[in-house]
Amino acid sequence: MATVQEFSFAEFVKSILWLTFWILVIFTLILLPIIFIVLFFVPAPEIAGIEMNPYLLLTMMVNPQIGAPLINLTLDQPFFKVAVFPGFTFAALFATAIIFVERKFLAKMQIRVGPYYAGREVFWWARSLEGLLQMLADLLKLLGKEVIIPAGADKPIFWAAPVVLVVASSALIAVIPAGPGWVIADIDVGLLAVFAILGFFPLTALLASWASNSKYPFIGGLRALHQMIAYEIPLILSVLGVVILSGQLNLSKIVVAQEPYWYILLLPIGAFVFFITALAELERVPFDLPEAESEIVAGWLTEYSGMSYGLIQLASYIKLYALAGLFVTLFLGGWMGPPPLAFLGPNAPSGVDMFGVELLSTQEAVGILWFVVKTFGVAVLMLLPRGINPRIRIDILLRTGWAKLIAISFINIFIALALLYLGVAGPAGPVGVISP
Amino acid sequence: MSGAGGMFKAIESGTKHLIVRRFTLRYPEQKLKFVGDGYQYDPKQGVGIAGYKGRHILYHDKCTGCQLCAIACEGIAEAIGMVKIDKTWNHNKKSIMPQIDFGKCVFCGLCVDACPFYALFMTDDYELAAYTKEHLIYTPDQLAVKPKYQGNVEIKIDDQGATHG
Amino acid sequence: MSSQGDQPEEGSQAKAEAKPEAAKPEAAKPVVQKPVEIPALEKGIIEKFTGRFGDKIKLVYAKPKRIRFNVKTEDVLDFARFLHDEVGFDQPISVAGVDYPKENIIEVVYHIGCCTKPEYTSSVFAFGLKLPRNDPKMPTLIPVYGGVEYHERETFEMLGVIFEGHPRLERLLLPEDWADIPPLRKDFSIKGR
Amino acid sequence: MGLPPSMQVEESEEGRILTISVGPQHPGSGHFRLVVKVDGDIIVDADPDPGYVHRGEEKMCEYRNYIQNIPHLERPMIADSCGILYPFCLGVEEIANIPVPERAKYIRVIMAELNRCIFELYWLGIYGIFLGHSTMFMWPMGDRELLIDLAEAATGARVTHAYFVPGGVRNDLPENFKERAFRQLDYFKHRLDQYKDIFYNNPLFLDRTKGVGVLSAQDAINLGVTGPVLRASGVKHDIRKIEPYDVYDQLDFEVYSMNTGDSYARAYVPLLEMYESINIIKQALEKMPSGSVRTKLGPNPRGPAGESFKRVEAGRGELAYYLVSDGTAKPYRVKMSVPSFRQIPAMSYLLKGSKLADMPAIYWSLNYWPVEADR
Repeated sequence: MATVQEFSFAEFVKSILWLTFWILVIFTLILLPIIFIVLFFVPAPEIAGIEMNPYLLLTMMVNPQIGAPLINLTLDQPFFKVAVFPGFTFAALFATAIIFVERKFLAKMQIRVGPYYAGREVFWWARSLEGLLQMLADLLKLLGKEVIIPAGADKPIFWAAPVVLVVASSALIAVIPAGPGWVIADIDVGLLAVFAILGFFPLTALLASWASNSKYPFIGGLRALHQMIAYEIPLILSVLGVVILSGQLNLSKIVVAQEPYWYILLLPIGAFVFFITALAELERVPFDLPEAESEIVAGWLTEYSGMSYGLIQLASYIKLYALAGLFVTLFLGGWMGPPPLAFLGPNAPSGVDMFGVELLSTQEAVGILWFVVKTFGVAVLMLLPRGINPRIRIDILLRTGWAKLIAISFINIFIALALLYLGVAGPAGPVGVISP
Repeated sequence: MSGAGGMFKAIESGTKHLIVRRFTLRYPEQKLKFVGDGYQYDPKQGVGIAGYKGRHILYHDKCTGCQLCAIACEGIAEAIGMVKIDKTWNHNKKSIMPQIDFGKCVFCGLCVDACPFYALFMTDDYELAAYTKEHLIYTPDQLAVKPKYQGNVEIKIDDQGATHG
Repeated sequence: MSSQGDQPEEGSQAKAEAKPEAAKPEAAKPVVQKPVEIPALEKGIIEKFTGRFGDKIKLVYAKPKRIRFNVKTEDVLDFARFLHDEVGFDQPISVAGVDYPKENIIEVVYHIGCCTKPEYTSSVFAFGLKLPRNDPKMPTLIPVYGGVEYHERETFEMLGVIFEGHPRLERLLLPEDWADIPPLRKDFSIKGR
Repeated sequence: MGLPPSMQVEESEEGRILTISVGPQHPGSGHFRLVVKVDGDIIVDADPDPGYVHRGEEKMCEYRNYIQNIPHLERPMIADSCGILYPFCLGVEEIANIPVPERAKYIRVIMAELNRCIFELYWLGIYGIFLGHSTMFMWPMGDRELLIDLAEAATGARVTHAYFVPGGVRNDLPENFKERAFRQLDYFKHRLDQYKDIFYNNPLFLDRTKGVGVLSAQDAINLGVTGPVLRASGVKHDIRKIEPYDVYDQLDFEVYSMNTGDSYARAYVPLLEMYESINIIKQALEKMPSGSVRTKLGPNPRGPAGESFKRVEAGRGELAYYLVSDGTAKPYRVKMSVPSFRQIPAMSYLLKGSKLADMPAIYWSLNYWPVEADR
């Protein structure tokens, strides 16, 4: 009979203290000397007229005024935009928030509680926000799980697929402007880039499913392929109306082109088709056939476990954020407030200042706020069908995609063309507004 | 588009339930109230008295060690065994009393039906989790303790929906 | 229940006494009572069968809404066809096998209900076959009642009755590595009892 | 690209057929295996393989006396534990000639109908999640609590009640049961109305179930299916009506049937039956006389040698027990004819030729419970 080793709290604490001790010893005896030797030979960089050195960094912690220009400078760095805002970190945090909201929202709709205990005892002020730390708990759980690779799996592809998915979905964020000037890659073919990147997902899903060397993933992968290809065409066609009206592929300029009227007012059908196809692209209910658990277990995710599964989920939620952001950019006027608020002008709240250094201008701050709020709203709308719809069947899905949605999106294109030729709206702006 | 109406109704129904009160029982903070004081049996009448079928309670001053509960359990769960006890009672010459293994018990209550001396009843206590199997075996002394179970909620129904407590 | 301790011996004795009753004299007993209490509906059904099959079948009992005949193995297909087509009992409910080691027979009892004829829907018609215990063989009734396929497979597995002509007479409920006698026979006993 | 290595081995000669083992470790199967062969998305063959939870209930019955058989006989179907015990008690009463007090008959009907609702809700919840409708999983599971609460108040256990005994029921209903039941059943009826909006009239649900897995009345009878499946095919066959047991003949209720015989009908008939069950429970609570609820018996009831065949209408359909007694205190043979086992032939019959995506919609609409079928 196997004896279970008794858990001793004293041993546990002792091991942690022992570990801390060794880390401190290594840091002071090895790492600190190395840093100082390097600093001795390498001259400190000079940024914004201030010579950078470790002492300055330390004093910054006490007196942030010293570091304010530095922070301002950092905000302009491309690396900050890629890594923090509006890049990966922001997207990941947004995705986490979306997951939490989804769970609570769905629970409310289903007359239950949802995440409840995690975080309830930690923050006494967060009693009403039960389950606040649930996402952290889930992350820790996924990190602690073993990643099982099935025998006979194609290991390189199997490992690479989650990473590729995260990279591809993060790449989507690059072209989406989160505020005036707040875009990682302000390129003139932004919309084309979005569709180029979206083309990665079905291929990656198929590769992941094929590499799993199992039957359910394979069927799921084929379903994902069918579905995403069938829905990519209406997705592109629905956006065509926007391109016709704005005459742009650059997403920032598309936002600017929506100055008086958001395109959802001019092209409601296009917005509808885009919303539906975005749901299908995201494999969300009612289009979650590739993950239909009652037929094919978990579809192409079946063999993934632990953090590789976590990465796929993260990728899918980042993609949700990206597509919601794209919807906002294309149809809801991006960072612009609703038309009435745009006239507030000087009464609008001031920007984000830090000890006299303006980090964000008023326009930027309000733009970012509006973008986040709108994106969040669209994301919640995308979560809503999960509570009220069953899963659709593959043949109905394909028929809807190929026959109905494409036809509707053609109607949308004709509406856009009509608006263009009637002069109601167009690259030159609406009638009566003199274009610069 | 005949489906649009149905879809609209479904969305309406779903959003309507965002304001319906939540039905979940928050278990360790809320506990259900039960009817009566546990399942009991009246051998004279031959019928039971409604109540929750939880852990048993054994009245030492009534148990005669007749083994009827153990025999009743024989074909069901074989959870009841008769063990020696230290004390001697006048009415229990053999000084044996039932010991119940709650790892095996199915809580059917037929042992209560078998007891002709009002000695073995059931109580409201259902929180019997233990770390080892041995802890699930309740000796006659443990069975004699009356559990301190306090249910505090029951289903309430109003216009806002049903809820616990 | 206090006599539970010595139940096994008592039970086996009682079984030994009761066995002959259960199978044969019981069949004779209701015949005596029959003229007294058979309702008209059941009587009509019985007359249909006695008119058609005569002495080949034997009435076991006829309670209200329950009739049972015993049929010989060679007549069973004809009997079932007659029951299905002419009388109208069309819904198979159950196929049960009962083992009588003392008599050296295995009884297979079919219970057939009726869905379509309103006058018979409340009745259940049963017919039994007595098969030799060492070689229990009978023709399958799938051609008549399609629904008995899995019931017969179960009976095959649990009692070892071979249904000739059955398309898939193979393992159904028991584990794939079952290597014992069919478990519902009386000489198979549960471990420890 | 070709198929991954593991799949190439299992390809058949046609080179198109893929064999999928749905179960026993599959979220959409239960303790049960369905060997499905697909050609593309079309199922060409479906072979049900029950037996993963076979525990020999029939053999166990032969070793226990009639009372001791009660707790283990309800284990195969704990979602409907009164329903599966009901015919056993009726059969023992016939064999041992035990009278049942009138009040006990009413209580039995109430509990059987409560259990029918509890079962149908459980089934409906799983049907919802099988079609990917998570709200339809949570709502019935939550509303089931309203009825489990009633059952618990009456019997003292949430699912495995062990409440019916030969000669009546174990104990009388608690004092304020009637008011409580009326209050909760009214709310439950209100909840059932909500299901229609979000699930039964949802166009996506209609797309998935209408015209899927059509079983004609003739096939349904010939395959021997029973219960809601049979009634969905247009055969009004309900044991409560055609062969009333206990006090069903004194209650006024309707038997619902639909003519289409597709998955939608099979899902809709249980909903109508739940409405009818509420009606029956309310009637029975009103009409219930006072008096004793259990005939006092010795510990080992026994009857003369003989046999009985008793059937009731459980949630899944006609549930029958064939009891053979040899005069001792233990049954000589107990044959359970369970509805789930009788639905198996329909399963492969309906799945052949349908789409893989229709598998959950058909499979679960058949009301098949692996544990009950295996016994």
